[in-house]
Amino acid sequence: METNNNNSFEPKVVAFVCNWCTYAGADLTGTSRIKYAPNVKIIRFPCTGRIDYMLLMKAFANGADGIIVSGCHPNDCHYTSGNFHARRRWMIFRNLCDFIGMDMNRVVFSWVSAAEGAKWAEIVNTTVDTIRQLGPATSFQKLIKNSVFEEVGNE
Amino acid sequence: MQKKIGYYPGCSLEGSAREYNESVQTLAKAFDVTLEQVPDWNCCGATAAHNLNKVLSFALPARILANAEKAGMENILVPCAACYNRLSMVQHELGKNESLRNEVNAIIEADLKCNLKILNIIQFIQMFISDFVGDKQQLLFNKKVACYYGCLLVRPNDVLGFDRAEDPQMMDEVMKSLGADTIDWPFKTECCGAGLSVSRTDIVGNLSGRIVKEAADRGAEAIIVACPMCHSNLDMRRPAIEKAIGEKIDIPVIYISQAIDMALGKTQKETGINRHFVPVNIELKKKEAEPQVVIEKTEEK
Amino acid sequence: MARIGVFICHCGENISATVDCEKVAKVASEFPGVAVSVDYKYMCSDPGQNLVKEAIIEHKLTGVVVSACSPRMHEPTFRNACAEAGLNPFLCEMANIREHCSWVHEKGDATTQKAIDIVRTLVEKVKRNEALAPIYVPISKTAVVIGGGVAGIQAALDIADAGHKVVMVEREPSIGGHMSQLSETFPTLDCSQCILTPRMVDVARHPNITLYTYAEIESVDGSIGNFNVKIRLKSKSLDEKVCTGCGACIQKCPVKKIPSEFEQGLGMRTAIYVPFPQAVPNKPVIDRKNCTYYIKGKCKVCEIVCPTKAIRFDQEDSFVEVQAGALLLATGFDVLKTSAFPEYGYGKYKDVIDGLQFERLASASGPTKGEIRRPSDGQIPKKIVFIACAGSRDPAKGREYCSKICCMYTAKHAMLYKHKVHEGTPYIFYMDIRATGKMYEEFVRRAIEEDEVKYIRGRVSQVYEKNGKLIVRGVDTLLMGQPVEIEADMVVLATAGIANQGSEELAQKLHVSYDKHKFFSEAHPKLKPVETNTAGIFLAGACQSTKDIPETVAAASGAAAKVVGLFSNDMLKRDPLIAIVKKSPPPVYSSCTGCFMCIQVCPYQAIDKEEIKDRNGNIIKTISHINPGLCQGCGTCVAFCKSKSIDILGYNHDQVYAEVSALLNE
Amino acid sequence: MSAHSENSSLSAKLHQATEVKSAKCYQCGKCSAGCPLSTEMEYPPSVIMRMLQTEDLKNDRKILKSQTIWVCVSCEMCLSRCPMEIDIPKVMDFMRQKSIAEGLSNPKSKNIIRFHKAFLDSIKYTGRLHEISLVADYKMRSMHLTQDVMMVPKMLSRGKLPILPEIIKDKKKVSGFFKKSEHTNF
Ligand SMILES: Cc1cc2nc3c(=O)[nH]c(=O)nc-3n(C[C@H](O)[C@H](O)[C@H](O)COP(=O)(O)OP(=O)(O)OC[C@H]3O[C@@H](n4cnc5c(N)ncnc54)[C@H](O)[C@@H]3O)c2cc1C
Ligand SMILES: Cc1cc2nc3c(=O)[nH]c(=O)nc-3n(C[C@H](O)[C@H](O)[C@H](O)COP(=O)(O)OP(=O)(O)OC[C@H]3O[C@@H](n4cnc5c(N)ncnc54)[C@H](O)[C@@H]3O)c2cc1C
Ligand code: SF4
Ligand code: SF4
Ligand code: SF4
Ligand code: SF4
Ligand code: SF4
Ligand code: SF4
Ligand code: SF4
Ligand code: SF4
Repeated sequence: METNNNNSFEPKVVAFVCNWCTYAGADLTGTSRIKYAPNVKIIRFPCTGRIDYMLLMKAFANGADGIIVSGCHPNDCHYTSGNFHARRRWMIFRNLCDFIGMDMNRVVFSWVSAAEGAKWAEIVNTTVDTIRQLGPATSFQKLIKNSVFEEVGNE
Repeated sequence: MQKKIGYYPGCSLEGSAREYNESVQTLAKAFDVTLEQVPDWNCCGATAAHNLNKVLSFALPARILANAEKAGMENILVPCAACYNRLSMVQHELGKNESLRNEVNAIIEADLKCNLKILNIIQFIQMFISDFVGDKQQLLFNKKVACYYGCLLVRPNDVLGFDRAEDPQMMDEVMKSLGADTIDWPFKTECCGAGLSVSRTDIVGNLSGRIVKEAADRGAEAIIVACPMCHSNLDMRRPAIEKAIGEKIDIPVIYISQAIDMALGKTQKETGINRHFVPVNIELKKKEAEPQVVIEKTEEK
Repeated sequence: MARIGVFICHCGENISATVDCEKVAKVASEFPGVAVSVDYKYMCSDPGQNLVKEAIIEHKLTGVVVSACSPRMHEPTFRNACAEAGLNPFLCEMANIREHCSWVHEKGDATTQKAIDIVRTLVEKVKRNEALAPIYVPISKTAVVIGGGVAGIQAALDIADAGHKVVMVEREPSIGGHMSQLSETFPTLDCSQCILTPRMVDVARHPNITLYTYAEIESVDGSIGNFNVKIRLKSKSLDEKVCTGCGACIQKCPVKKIPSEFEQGLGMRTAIYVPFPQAVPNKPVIDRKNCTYYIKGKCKVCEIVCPTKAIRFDQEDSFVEVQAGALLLATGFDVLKTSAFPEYGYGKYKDVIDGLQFERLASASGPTKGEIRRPSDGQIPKKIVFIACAGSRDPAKGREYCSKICCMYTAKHAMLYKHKVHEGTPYIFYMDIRATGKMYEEFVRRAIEEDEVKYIRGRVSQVYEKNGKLIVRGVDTLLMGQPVEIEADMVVLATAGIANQGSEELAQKLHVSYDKHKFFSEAHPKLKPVETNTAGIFLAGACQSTKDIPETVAAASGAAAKVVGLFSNDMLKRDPLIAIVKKSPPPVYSSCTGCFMCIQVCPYQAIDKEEIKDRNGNIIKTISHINPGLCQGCGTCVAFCKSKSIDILGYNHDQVYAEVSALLNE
Repeated sequence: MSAHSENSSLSAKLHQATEVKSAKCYQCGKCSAGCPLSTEMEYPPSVIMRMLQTEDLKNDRKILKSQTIWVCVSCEMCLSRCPMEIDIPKVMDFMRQKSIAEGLSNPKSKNIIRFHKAFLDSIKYTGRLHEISLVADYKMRSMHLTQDVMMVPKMLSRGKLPILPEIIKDKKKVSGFFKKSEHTNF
């Protein structure tokens, strides 16, 4: 669907969010009728601690241009420390990705609580803008397909 | 055993606190410790540099440390509490702050390692003297004394590492081991007025006055100090003190090193007590076998 | 073969205004595995629900996707509907096309396309859903209450009155805690013992309560519903069943000069003792560290004088084990000792005391029979200086927090002093006055206005002794830092409330978390204030942070209500969305490599080790094992497991990978 | 960096130079209560901290013009007892240097400043302090010609005032520090 023409390029962004804070926050954006770009689609997890970062790779391999990972604020985790572990693992994973030369600006890590409907809209919009500027992640997708992802497979 | 230690006397020990230097030298000699002066040492800058010029307040002490390091010294004895404080603080700050250390190194043209063990007089006594006093002691320091530590020797406590912040005991213990009775008093670490001695003698009179009076009120027969500034404020500034408190108090002020020298039976010339403004009229008893001491005590009653 | 039903809701106009619902339904009908796809105006209405139920039966559906509002809104509704039609409720998912789509985007193709993508994603997910059954855990309806202060007493009585068994474990020889030491209590100034003692007696008498004093928790294992608690009963050196509590032994014991813990060192006790006359149980224990017999092997006076021959010198510690459904922590707090204050004399001045010591001086049953007399010489002090925030709000001393109770008890102390010594002058040095409870501010104002307590805003720098007086050097910060020097007869430090001794070890035994000051942590500061992060373990009172009595009792009743709520079921029903360790047939058994990373990251200590043994009992392999009663389903372990040996029901690998692919493959 | 600090408050400059943050002060007054010199100060240390907190230029000027900063003897009593471990002696050091740099030093404290200057000059020329020249120099600067005169013969007679200064070998180097300090700052 996508073209390489940046003007008509519509980024595809996948959001991995936790059930208790950001999912509920995004619900609030809806109930408050705050508008944002339709490019982002949400996948629900019990907690950011559940998020296996290979999933991010999987998303890129399947054509995502950007990813948002969002959960509860540091001390508000529904499971006390899941988000803390997610964050720590993310740091390590990020360094690894940096090392193999991936552009980590395509991944946005944030905290959105159940009360922050407006913040969710803002994060979506700025992320979509950023990714639009970065352009399609085609080379990125290739890199992943070739290097990291072979053995995990497409189902 | 060959005992040797670096020595930084500092300016006052060459001048107004000459007797402190003499008594430390006497003490070292008595216990076979060689004091080796830091080569070509300069003034540490004291409060003046601290107050007026931050660069100097680091550069002057740093040059002393550099000279000592260059001479291969590991420990240095710094009897003056003010110098001890400046040298310790500068070494501490430079030790933990690399960029500052580089800047200072550039000014003094040296390469500081900041690993000297800087000893104050009490640490020196604990390390080289205390264990050996026993046989050498001839006289019993059978007096009630007030150990006065002042501020520069003990603060900041986390850097200088004194035993107890508000109520240090190290000097008291040395004095007790000589047979003295040390008073428990609250002004051990109050300030005497330090560097304001010349410019605001009035203030020094007030501050030192409180200290001298408190010691006298609690029955001290001498004040024991470890700092030339404390000594000059409490000893030479007696007129200002008397003016401030409105009474005459004649208890002498003795350096801790002099006190040990006295207990060793050294002469006035060796201890330097003849140089004090307030005369040191203290008669010490001969040290005798334990039971006799007990009898003496009962006689006193 | 999957047979999925898709139900697209218009929500009146809420969805259909921006999303072309008919198109979504049509496109969805062509997704592989979709047996039926329809749209309807209001899915959650009765006709809407019937539509779903009928389709399940008619099309023999294996899964349902309701594309409507947020699952946080109607997931239970539709899962129930499915269950009613005979489909396992966990085979129903919701696709959120309202909050996450129609309400946040403009009308247009992109919005409709997004709705289609969302539906596709959930269809792929639901194909991989499994039929699940809720987990049921049986509950032992006994609560162990640890600590017998007012918190423990209140909670124990509440639970016992609700008809459940309670075992109370108190480490001192008597229950009562700090409240039993208090004189009168703010803000009403009623006598502490008078209100507490009857409740202590109730505990001892209650048929549902078993009281173990002089006892401690040895170990705890198991989980919510079924804890196994081992209790150490320290030897009291006497047979409690035989002892009548006559006190003859106490009167005759020759060791009489042991500083009494109850009197905060202001009074003395004997080696065989009860802490205070109203103690419950009112039977003595021998303090072996101080008893001449245990030290020197001679004495036994108590044994000789005991009319019932109750003394047992050779008694040893014993143990009891209790099966408990819930644990309740009520171990209280302590106060910092005056020796922590170098500037106030390192605790060496006898007349510089702490707040609890003042309570004992003011207490009618205390060492001075309620007369305020200073400890050094028994004189009645003419001037007392109270110092608030002593060691609290003092990061330099390691405690930045406000202890919360001392403003109030200091006002109380000054007031009690003034009531007893009319000519005396109380001064209070303070930083701020925190009096936020009901009638608290009024209480403080009364101290200032009616009892003429002199409040001085400033911290005291130094206290020292001179000629039998305590010289207090402070300032008045409301007068530009003007120095204030008071020659006082007595100084009372409102020392910081601190975590009780031993709380850290206890927390570790129970796997509950605690803060850096060693107070136990609540599960959520606002919404779960009496729960810990470990299911089935609750908190009450000052062991969580210093609290006054009203707050302590409120927390205790709250915690008791939680326990009673838990005990109101025979079985504990839990959502089955939890982690499991994948098993495989021998000889592999499981891909788990036994690295036990998962054990370290689980926030609930839900994972332990499981040994796989052959028929002869030899261990073949040690793998991890998840306790379904403890697992809360966060999934952290899943993400951490390198060998992908753990999965989590409802969010398993298959499901989430399928979702990611489906979301992007338009 | 310094450009930005031109307009900022004294408190901000203090924070930048020393990492001491005035906002941390509780205003509990424990420093003033223990300061041996607070009665000699027009603003005791806790009041100085309060004035800094206001970030009001009028108060900033008052601080730099105060006697307080010169009377403080760096005894560190305040720091050792402050519940927030606020390094007031460092604050005072900073203020003194700022006060001189901005030409605001308190007229009543000029003797204290003169004494410090005379002290440093003495080191500048010889590398060590020579007390008799220091006192002489100070007297010339302060015109307190008769004060302490009574002490001199007594000190001389007790050998406490050597007439000739000791001069260190490498005095050039030490006086070089003074030069360098004029255009170095840290
Ligand atoms: C000086 C002072 C005055 C006060 N005045 C008032 C007042 O006037 N009004 C007011 O409302 N509040 C007042 N309070 C507060 C009041 O004391 C507390 O709110 C109350 O005592 C808290 O009760 P608790 O049961 O949580 O803790 P505690 O009273 O501390 O009881 C805890 C119990 O647990 C036991 N325990 C501890 N560890 C263990 C263990 N490991 N195993 C088994 N048992 C254990 C202890 O022995 C103790 O019996 C005052 C506090 C102080 C310090
Ligand atoms: C400005 C402000 C800021 C705050 N910020 C915080 C904060 O940051 N953190 C914090 O912990 N707390 C905060 N609070 C306090 C918090 O709002 C309260 O603690 C909390 O709302 C109390 O809950 P409640 O249920 O007791 O009372 P309420 O929230 O008042 O609820 C009472 C309910 O009862 C209903 N009701 C009243 N009368 C009747 C009747 N006769 N019949 C039927 N229904 C009736 C009312 O309509 C209402 O729904 C804040 C309060 C204020 C005013
Ligand atoms: S199911 Fe949800 S979206 Fe549909 S009508 Fe009901 S509330 Fe609206
Ligand atoms: S004398 Fe015997 S019966 Fe009486 S209290 Fe003592 S142990 Fe119990
Ligand atoms: S045996 Fe111990 S407890 Fe009994 S009377 Fe003697 S000292 Fe007291
Ligand atoms: S309750 Fe009052 S006295 Fe206690 S710490 Fe808090 S402010 Fe200070
Ligand atoms: S992390 Fe995985 S492999 Fe390691 S012990 Fe846990 S389940 Fe087994
Ligand atoms: S899902 Fe969470 S709670 Fe359950 S075992 Fe794994 S880490 Fe522990
Ligand atoms: S003691 Fe510290 S916190 Fe208190 S007023 Fe002084 S500087 Fe501020
Ligand atoms: S350092 Fe200065 S401000 Fe602090 S107590 Fe000493 S004289 Fe006072």
